[in-house]
Amino acid sequence: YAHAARRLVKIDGSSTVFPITEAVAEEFQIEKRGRVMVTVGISGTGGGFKKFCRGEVDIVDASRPVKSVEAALCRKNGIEYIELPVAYDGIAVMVNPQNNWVDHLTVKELKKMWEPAAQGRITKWSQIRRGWPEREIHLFGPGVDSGTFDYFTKAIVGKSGASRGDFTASEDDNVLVQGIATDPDALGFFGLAYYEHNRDKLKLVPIDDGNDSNGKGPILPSAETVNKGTYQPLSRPVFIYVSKEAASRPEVDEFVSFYLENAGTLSAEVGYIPLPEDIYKRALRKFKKRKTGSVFGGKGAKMGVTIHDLVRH
Amino acid sequence: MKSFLDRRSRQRIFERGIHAALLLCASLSIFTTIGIILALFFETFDFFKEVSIIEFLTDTQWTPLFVDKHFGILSLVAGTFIVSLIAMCVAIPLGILCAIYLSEYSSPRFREVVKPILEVLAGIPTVVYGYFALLFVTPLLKSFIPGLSGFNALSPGIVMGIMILPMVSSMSEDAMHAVPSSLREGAYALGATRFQVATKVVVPAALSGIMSSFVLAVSRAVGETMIVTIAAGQQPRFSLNPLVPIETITAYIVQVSLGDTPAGTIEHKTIFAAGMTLFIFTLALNLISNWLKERFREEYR
Amino acid sequence: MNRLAYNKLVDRFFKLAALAATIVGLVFLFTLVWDIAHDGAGRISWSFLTSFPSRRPERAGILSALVGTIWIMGLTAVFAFPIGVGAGVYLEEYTKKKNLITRLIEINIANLAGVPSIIYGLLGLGIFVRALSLERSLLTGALTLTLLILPIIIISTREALKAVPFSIREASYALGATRWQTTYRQVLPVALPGILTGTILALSRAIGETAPLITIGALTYIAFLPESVFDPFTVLPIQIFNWVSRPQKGFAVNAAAAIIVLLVLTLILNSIAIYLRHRFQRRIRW
Amino acid sequence: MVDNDIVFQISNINAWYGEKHVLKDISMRIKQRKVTALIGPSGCGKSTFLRCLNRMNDFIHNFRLEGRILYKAQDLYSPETDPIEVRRTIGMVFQRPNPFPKSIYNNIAYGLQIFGIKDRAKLDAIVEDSLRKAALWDEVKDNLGQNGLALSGGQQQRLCIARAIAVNPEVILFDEPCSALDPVATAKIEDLIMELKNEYTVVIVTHNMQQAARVSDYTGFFMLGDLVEFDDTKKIFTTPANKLTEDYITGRFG
Amino acid sequence: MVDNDIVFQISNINAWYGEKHVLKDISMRIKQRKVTALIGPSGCGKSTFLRCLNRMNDFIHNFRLEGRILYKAQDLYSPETDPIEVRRTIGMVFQRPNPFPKSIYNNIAYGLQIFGIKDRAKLDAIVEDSLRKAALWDEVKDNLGQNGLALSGGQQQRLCIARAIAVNPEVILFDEPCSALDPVATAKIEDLIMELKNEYTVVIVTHNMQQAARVSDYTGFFMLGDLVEFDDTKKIFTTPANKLTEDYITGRFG
Ligand SMILES: Nc1ncnc2c1ncn2[C@@H]1O[C@H](COP(=O)(O)OP(=O)(O)OP(=O)(O)O)[C@@H](O)[C@H]1O
Ligand SMILES: Nc1ncnc2c1ncn2[C@@H]1O[C@H](COP(=O)(O)OP(=O)(O)OP(=O)(O)O)[C@@H](O)[C@H]1O
Ligand SMILES: [Mg+2]
Ligand SMILES: [Mg+2]
Repeated sequence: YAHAARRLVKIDGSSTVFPITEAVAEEFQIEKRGRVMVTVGISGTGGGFKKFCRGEVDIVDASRPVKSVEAALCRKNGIEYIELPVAYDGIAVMVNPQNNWVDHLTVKELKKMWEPAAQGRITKWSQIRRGWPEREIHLFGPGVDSGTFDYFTKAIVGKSGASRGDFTASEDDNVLVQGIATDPDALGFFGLAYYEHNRDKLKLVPIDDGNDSNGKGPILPSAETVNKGTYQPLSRPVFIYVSKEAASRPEVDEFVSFYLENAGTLSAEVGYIPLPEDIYKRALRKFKKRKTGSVFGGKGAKMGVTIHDLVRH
Repeated sequence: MKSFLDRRSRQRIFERGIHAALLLCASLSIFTTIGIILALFFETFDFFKEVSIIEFLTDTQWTPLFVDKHFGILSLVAGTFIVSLIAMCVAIPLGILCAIYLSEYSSPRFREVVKPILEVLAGIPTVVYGYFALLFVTPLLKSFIPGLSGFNALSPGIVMGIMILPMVSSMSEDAMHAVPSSLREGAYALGATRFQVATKVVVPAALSGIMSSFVLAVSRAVGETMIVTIAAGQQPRFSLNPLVPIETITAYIVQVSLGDTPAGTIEHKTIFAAGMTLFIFTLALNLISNWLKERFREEYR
Repeated sequence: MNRLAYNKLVDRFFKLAALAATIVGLVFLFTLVWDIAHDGAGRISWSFLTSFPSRRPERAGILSALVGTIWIMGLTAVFAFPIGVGAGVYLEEYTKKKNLITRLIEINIANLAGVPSIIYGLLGLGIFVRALSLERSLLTGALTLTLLILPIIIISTREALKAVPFSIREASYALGATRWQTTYRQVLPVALPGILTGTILALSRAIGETAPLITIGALTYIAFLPESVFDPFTVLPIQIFNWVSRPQKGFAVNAAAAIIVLLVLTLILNSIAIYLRHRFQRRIRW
Repeated sequence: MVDNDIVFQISNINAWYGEKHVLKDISMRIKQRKVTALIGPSGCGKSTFLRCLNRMNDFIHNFRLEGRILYKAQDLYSPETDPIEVRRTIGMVFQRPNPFPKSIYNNIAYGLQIFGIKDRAKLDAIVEDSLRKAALWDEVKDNLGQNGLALSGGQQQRLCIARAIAVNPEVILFDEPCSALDPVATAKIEDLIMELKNEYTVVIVTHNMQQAARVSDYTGFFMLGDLVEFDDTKKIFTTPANKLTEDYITGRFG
Repeated sequence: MVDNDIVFQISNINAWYGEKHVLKDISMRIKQRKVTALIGPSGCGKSTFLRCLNRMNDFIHNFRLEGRILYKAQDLYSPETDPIEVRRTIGMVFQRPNPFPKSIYNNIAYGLQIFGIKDRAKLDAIVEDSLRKAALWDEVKDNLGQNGLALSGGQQQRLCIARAIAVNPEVILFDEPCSALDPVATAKIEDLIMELKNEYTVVIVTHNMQQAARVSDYTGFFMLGDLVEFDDTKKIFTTPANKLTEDYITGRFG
């Protein structure tokens, strides 16, 4: 290729992970003083893996673990990958600030309003919990093709993609913020970072998963509750997948090491929840050993995988 | 005595070369079409191995990304239809009026200034229109249409109509401008008002150009992506109610293009089937318009 | 009321309606521009134009997107102009006799002009990115946009050529000129302003296109400048799209500022077109 | 002092296109039920003058007129005067035949329809009558649905005359009506003009002097925006008072 | 059997536009260094015939020709004949003056440049010479850089003649060269044509019979695609052999 002379690290994938990778890339290029260039694309986790498994990019940003079709494609093309967690993404459930009846929600209640059977039947707040007003409920969620949606349905309803269809979906979370901020009957969910920057327009809802072993009662998402594992089940790790072959190039190796060394501070800066410090260290070791494969066995979003499982090697 | 025998063989070869090069340029358009069909065909073909074409064309739900999958393109078609319809309801009357004003009423100075300003409307990135629809027009509409959802077909439809207005007005104005002034004079000399000249003489004579502008505008509306992606919500719905969220074919393609769906799965192939539908849609539109144009022209030579 | 007064009333009313329609368009434009300028004008500065994107809104700039846009426009113009003009010339000057092939090409071009831009994105992805493995380079982007605007250029070239009186061609042929000499030396120079106007308007449409570039996958963080046509790129609409979907408010302001820059670019292109059209209309007095 | 025979009383008019002074202080009286011809070299302002008479110049944005034109004691350019009404009363036929791209029938019916006449029988009657007066009826009566543009040039011009007659004007202005026609067609139009003067006042611009000599009662000779001479046609063509007129006329025939 | 005086030997040509038969079995001989005029009512095929003589009809896609036209013993329509060369040798001047939208100088130099003449001095000489022959030099010599379209109609037409002369043709075809001009300009062009015959063979189409009578040596009268009569101009205008010719000519003057 014509740009072989320029040392280039190519990354593509999820828009959720994009801000973290972008921050890392920015700092990395400053440190390298322009000797290495990094490109970060957004074509979704699925699109990212598609390119990754064709060998078109070195690293893929993934808001969910690799799926079996993708794993198969990679195998077919002889691409081996190293799975590295980089941060937590808390999923926040939000209502309009004028909403004065919702103090918290249980996972059961969330399921009641989101499951496929709710479509066309659960249309009023009063159907969720007795005593809530007789008003229509308007639901907002991320695009049904997003990792956030995938994870939410799996965590709440039990099966990824299992959801009612009559809610307002958008790829663009700012659009959702706008929707919820202007509609007193709205309820929606999306990445915590969007709440952080729109605190005045939104009201955050604490979630009770009904399991007292990881924190009693309703829990608000925060760095602490997510990291301690008490904000359950709506927090999920996000990943990068590095091609083993690309990792042999010094610039990729350096970049990934830099990533894992700085992901803690940078992910917090852009509104995500950093992993515990030792996890990053172990991830780095895993990378240095070039341990390939996925601990999820190609099943996609999976509950109950502890953070320590992720970096086993 | 001069001879006409061929003394220019070098020039001849040059001429042939030019001819071939030009032919190549022209036939590139054919290759483009073939390319489009090929780019869409294989995955569409795979798609229809798994989903029956009957379901595709008759089911009224479109939920390929949910657990309970339905592949009824009609919901997306309905969304595309309603938004385009609203856009055309805005763009055609306004565009024609605007064109008539510029071509028949206004001073040349006014036209020279206003026409290009309107054309700038067409050059604004559609992303900008999308946010304008969402953040400005929808709240505005909400204040007098209480039942309006935050995302709906109406607001992006209107904004899209405004966006394609210059296309209609500019091309129609060009067509009207090209109508020989002798025709206008003929009518004025009979005591016709400008209105009568415009509607009974100029518009009919320019009809074929005006129709072309409509067709291009409709195609643009049908194919417009970012405005609807941002402001129409993403709820495929088999309904022609403009007040509720809908999804168009294009918005769906962007959604999956940017989404998490793995390539090679049936969910991913839907975008090619949807793209093919869109392509056939616009093709049909153009063929119909071609036919209309042949039929309704008042040729003035 | 007599008929004459009635006619005049209708005329007056219609004039008002038509003027109102024109004004609606203008008001809308001004609202939009005012809205954006209100948000973004304060952000525009030299450093905004000369900085790379950043996670910190106040530090971020549009350098790579601006340069990318200029590259893409330049390349697209370089590809689309000769091909478009060539095709237009072929159809208008070389095929007076309509045969099946030229009919087919004509219908096909009219049709392509109406094909949604996102379909071109899928085409570019299939052909340039995959089949020709040009990756997500400037070349891919420019070629995709070239295919997108070719029909517009061809159509406006043909219109411009049609407007050249046949008598000019006759005069040239009668002197013993060949077809190409006639076309190149007499017809094209006269039609050139019209052709350029069409090309520029097509380019100013391409400049705002987002969907096809998203589809070919150009949505990218890039903090360096391309050095060759094989380098990756980003463009303003994509940078704008990226920024508006970020949570921080600062990015919304950045987006507005970037929109202003994009509008200025469009405006410059349009002004050139207007200038050309103006000169063109003034000069022709056959 | 109003002479009943005088249709147009033109007093000291000056006209400009932008900065260009194209009619210079022209005064003239045009008589009722006569044919008045205007001759002169190309660009001398004949058409401009003619178009002043029915306010067709209103549509040229940089056109400016000074002076007064009375039509039967009514000031054509006073603010109370309705230009639509003026153009209806004073019809016009142009240099190149300009039928609408409609059927022959609709070409003629158009002028009536815009004034609200919808009664089919009435329309039919007027269409036939106008076509007869324009000496076209026999040639087209079986083909009234045919497109006006499908006629030959001479037929088109007669169609345009029929169209002008149909709205029942009082004056008909002709701006070089034959210059796009062949001699046979020209002869027919000339015959027609000579017949029209029984009912209408006719003003005709031509640069064919023979034509002026053949059809008109009065002739005006324009040159460079000046009305050089205006008099009986016979006098102009036999004993012109002005040297310029004589030169022009003899130059043509010599 | 080849007469050295004969430039065109036209034998039994028939021509069609699509299905329309517009030239019917026409034979004619055109003499060198003479002016041959073609007259006839509009649409009779004069222009079509003229354009057959230098293959300008090649550009009309539904045009078809049968029969033979020899130019100095060489078949104009044989496959070996190069139409470009034909049109260079047989120049043409059209009804409406059609100068290129370029300077006067370039209007004339164009025909030379396309044949590779680049030498500035040579170009200058030919430009001046052609303009002189076209009687335009004195009027434009100080303004050769001016746009050709800025000239008056008559000047434009002389420019077109100069342009045709510049490439040194043997024949010049005129298709109603004066019909868009005023009498003064017409007279100039007519003078010019009469001078040109000293060096060139001239064929002129006109529907102005006076013009034919004034300028030509031979006249052909066309009607509905037939060549009704072809003879000495004097004879045609005094004692036409054919009744049709007589009617046409007298009808015009009567
Ligand atoms: N719309 C216009 N704008 C500017 N100048 C004009 C316009 N129309 C005519 N002129 C100029 O005004 C002068 C008079 O024009 P007019 O058409 O009245 O002449 P004419 O006598 O009718 O000539 P012709 O016999 O060629 O028709 C000419 O010099 C002409 O160039
Ligand atoms: N391109 C064409 N296609 C079809 N028919 C044509 C074409 N050109 C001319 N004709 C027809 O051929 C016939 C002869 O036309 P031509 O132009 O030779 O006549 P003309 O004698 O030159 O007439 P005029 O005096 O009006 O110029 C006419 O009936 C005309 O309508
Ligand atoms: Mg005139
Ligand atoms: Mg002719």
